[in-house]
Amino acid sequence: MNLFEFCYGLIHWLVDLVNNIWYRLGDWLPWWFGDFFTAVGDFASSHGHIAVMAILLEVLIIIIIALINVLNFIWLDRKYMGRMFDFYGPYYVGYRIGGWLQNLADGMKLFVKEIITPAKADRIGFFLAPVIFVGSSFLALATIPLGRQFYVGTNADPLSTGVEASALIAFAFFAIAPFSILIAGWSSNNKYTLIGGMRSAAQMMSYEIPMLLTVASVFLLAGSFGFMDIVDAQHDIWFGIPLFLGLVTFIVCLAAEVEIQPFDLPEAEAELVEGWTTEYCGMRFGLFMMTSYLRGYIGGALATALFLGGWHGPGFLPDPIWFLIKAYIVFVLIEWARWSLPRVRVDQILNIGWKRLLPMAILNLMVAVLLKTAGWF
Amino acid sequence: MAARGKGSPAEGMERALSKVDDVPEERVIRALLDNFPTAVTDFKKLSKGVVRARIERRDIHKACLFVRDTLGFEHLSMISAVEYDDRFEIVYHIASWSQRLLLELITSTPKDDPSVDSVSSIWGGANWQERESYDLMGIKFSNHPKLERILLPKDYLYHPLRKDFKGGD
Amino acid sequence: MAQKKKAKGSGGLIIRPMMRSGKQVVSSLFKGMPNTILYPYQILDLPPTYRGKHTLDFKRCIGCGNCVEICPNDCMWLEKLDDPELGKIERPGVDMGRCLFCGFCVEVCPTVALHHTVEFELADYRRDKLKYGPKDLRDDKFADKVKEERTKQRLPVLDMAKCTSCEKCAGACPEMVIAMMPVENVGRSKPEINLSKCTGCEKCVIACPEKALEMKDIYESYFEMPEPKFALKNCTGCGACARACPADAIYMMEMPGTEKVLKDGKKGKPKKRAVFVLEKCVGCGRCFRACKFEAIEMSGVRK
Amino acid sequence: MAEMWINMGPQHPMTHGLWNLRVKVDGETIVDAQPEVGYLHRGIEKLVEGRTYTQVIPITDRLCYGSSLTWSHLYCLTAENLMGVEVPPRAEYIRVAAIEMQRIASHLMWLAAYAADLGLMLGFIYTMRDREIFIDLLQAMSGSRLTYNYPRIGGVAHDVPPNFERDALRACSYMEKKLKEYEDLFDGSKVFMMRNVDVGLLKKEDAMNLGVTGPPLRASGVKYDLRKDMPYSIYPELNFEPATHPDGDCYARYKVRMDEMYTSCKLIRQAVQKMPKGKWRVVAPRNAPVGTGLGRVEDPRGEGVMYLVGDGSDRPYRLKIRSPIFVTVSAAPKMLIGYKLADVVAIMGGLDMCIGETDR
Repeated sequence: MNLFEFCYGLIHWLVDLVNNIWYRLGDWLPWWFGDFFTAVGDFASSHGHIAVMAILLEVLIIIIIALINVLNFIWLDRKYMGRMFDFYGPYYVGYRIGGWLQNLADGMKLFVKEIITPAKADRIGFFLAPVIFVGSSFLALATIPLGRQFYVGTNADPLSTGVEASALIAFAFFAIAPFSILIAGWSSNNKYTLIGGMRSAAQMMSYEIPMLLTVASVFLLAGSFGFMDIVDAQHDIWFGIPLFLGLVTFIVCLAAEVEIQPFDLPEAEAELVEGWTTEYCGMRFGLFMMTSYLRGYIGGALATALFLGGWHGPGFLPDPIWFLIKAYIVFVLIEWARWSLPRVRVDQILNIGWKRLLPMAILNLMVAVLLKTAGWF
Repeated sequence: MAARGKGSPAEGMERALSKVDDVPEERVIRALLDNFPTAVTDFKKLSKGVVRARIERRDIHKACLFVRDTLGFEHLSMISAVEYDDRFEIVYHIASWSQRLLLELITSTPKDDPSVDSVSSIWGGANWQERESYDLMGIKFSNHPKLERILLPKDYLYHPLRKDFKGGD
Repeated sequence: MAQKKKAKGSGGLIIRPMMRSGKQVVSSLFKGMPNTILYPYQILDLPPTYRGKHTLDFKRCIGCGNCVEICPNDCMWLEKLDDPELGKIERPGVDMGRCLFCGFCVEVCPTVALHHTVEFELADYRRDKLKYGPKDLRDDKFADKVKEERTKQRLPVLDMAKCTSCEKCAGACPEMVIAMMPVENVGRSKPEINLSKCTGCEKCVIACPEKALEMKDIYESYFEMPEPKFALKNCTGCGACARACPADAIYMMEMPGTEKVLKDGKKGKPKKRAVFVLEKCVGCGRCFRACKFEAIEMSGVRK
Repeated sequence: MAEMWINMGPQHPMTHGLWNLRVKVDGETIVDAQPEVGYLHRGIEKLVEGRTYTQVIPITDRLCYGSSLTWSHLYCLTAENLMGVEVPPRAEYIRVAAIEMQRIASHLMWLAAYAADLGLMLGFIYTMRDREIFIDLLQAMSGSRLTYNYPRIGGVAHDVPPNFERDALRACSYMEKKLKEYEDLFDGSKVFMMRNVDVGLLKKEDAMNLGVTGPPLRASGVKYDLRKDMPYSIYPELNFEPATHPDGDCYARYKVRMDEMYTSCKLIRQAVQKMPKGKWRVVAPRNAPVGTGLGRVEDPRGEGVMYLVGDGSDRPYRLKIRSPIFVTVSAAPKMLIGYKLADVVAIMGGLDMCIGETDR
């Protein structure tokens, strides 16, 4: 019983419920009106329509789970990583649940703030940047399966693997964001944001290739591009153990991809005021901030799916819970490094990318090739 | 060390030359005296390690160069401009780290033409201090690389530290 | 990148800083409370020397205005009040909006009436609400609770009105500290006590038949206050300075032999002149301002 | 990319105060730099001429609010030099203890701003938390947290609070323990070293010629500390070693300030233990004689000098203030040219800017 089946059944039951009232209404009305009602009823209960609505519901569920996790990430970050700063973290808002409502309060505040576009800003670019940034991040969500039965699937048979090359598509969507940062930086007509945008482009060049090489080594071992097969291949041993070097490189590249502290160049407070988000305010800025944490969640999910054996765990917990626990652990690890390290310079990040991460990624690929030829996987 | 009287300093020095040679302050005074006999008028040893000397306006550049190169005063600490009733006084505090000495070089200029040679070519640190004296007190430092206002807006007309400037209370 | 300078242990890349922050999370989460004081709910404990809102002890204060003089921001002013038990008095008020909280007024007060409390929540919605008049500052019991740093001595103080210059006190003083100084063309002499040498043995107070001498608490002052100098020839005996002096250190004494003969042959009242008891003077400059005939000069006091 | 002028200031997270650094940038590397000051000019030297000698003390507190005690002490030294006032020994010891605490607090505030500039918010929070210890001590002594108004001409305003010695020694040992922890956080982190080593090089000759003084000078290898070379107050009786570092890059400046915090802890211990009993204040004369007074003090940021001219009345005739940062900023282009835009933050942060004293 995978997610699609569940949604299909739900929608089917709902349509039937509505239809029997709908048809009786159709009979009661004059003839030419009644035919219209029956046609609509037949269409609603047709397999195609219910399947489409089921997929929409699936995506909705996945997004809601992601958003709740993002709120949890923000709260976890400010509350317990805040203890690293020796202070309480959010305390008064939502007093009994440890200040969890603080994030909602911040969101509400950003909702009511006015959205201003700078006078000489390039309107289209200024408007499109958040759209691309947020859109591409949410798209990447759809391809990541949270459990054997819990993925965005299109048919009910248990053996289906959802989107075919889901890992490839996920990384493709994941890598669109730096372009939107460039557009945002360029279009807000401000020297600081321009430099912020340029830096994000420069930063992308340095970590994109090592990241994809490590992912390639995982594809090599798993023998397929889909998340399902990768996670199934990790049934007996997680890829993180043989490819430990790959795991480390992947996490470092992830920090660079998601612009977390050591590689926080595009949004460097000290030099560039607020980096590329300087000119955005109101809910646009809220979207940017929320999406940067969402990308942290997606990064954590990718790392668990590729290296930490997805939803494989001792079993007394359902699959998605295991998946989320591992994602949280990866996120906490990145946040821990985030708060205890200063920012790196632009040329240094290029050096790290080319001189440190790339050799490690290639070494990791060789290890993968060795393991593959030795036939262990 | 008894402070020098107002009598002519030249003959006073010859009498007590040998005994006093090791005291660093005296060595500075004697060296200054030898090189600028006419220019150096009133000089005395204020306290341990601080020497005051008055010098003519036109000898300032030569004196500073001499003091920095031969006497080893590496650090120009401060340039201050003081407005008295009949004259402006520009006081250079020059320090020597190696000999632990501070030389207070004072030049005075007539009230109507407060201009002195700039020493920013000798010490780089003097550049901004001279601009500040020009800005606040109106002392013109000739052949200064960029003599313009530093603290006040560029188009400000007055020199606020002058006594006749009654801006605030 | 020339990383030649390998500081001790920076080779561990990012291990040591993360260990440090990790230890902090553990200690703040499980062991001790985190470092923050939840301000509105937990009270900050401030040391007694904290310079917060002022308080004024109406009984000690003599309304001399020294604090108004020394305030760098001119935020104090003297207000005339009508107090039930103290009668017509002048007491200072403070404009907290301009106040610098520098503490000079507390240090210069001759009778240690003004103090700083520990209260710092002075915010308000309107600027004139920040002007605290003397009544808002009044707190007569605060001054006794505070351990005053300035040394207090009980010293004899002369009341010229009662003194008949009988010189008994000069004789009774063991340290010969009291000198009888003749007062110009008043024909009498006045005892001047050198307070720095006086040991406060009270022998002169007992010896004085008219109780003109009286023991009072005198606080040591840190500021050298200006001294009034009296020019007799300008003085017209109007008594404005005697009325203005808060420490009543000025007495109007008749000068015998200066009576004018009136038309109907009777003798008019003799002219008066001011006599200064400089031990009581707190250097507030009010006599200098009150005198219209330049009979008193004080250096450095604004007219 | 074509060269373009970037205004890093006057309101900029890096500047810690109101000054403007115009930087000509070619891509990310800096080609030319032009610091502009004067945004916070309050005309203190003119203000002083309208007040009595005692009323000037709170103004000199507001010169450099980061280390206000050293400035009001410098003013009191200059006034005592002019008036020839003899300060009782207990007051001298209290002053030195207070100055060294102020030095540690000022260096900690510098470290906080420096760490926050480089992106390490953790450093900001730890240093500010440890600075509270010394701010509480100074608050117990003087009565306020930032502008203390504690020194007077002829001594100090109040005596030290009861069991001050115990608190001071406890604070020093706590500080030394914390300084070891900072070594993990800063020296131990490779990223911090990458941002600091070989950045903003200032050679020894340039530093001496351009009038740079204090930690940036000692970081370039010049062994010159005013407390040791031209000692004032009771520094001859305390033994300590000025901290120097051979090469003049940002790491050297950081290292010099950290070592100075160790020496300050040592100095506080000696001063507090050797503090004699007795008077802590002398009545200061109201009028100053005609003449000039000079005071030189080792401020946490450099060498502070004051030149006071008295004209016999009770108000100063002229007070000239030499601010160390005013001269060090003029040497900033020498350190900036050739480095990246992100280094401006590290280099300018290393100079511990305090705009209050620069603009007077």
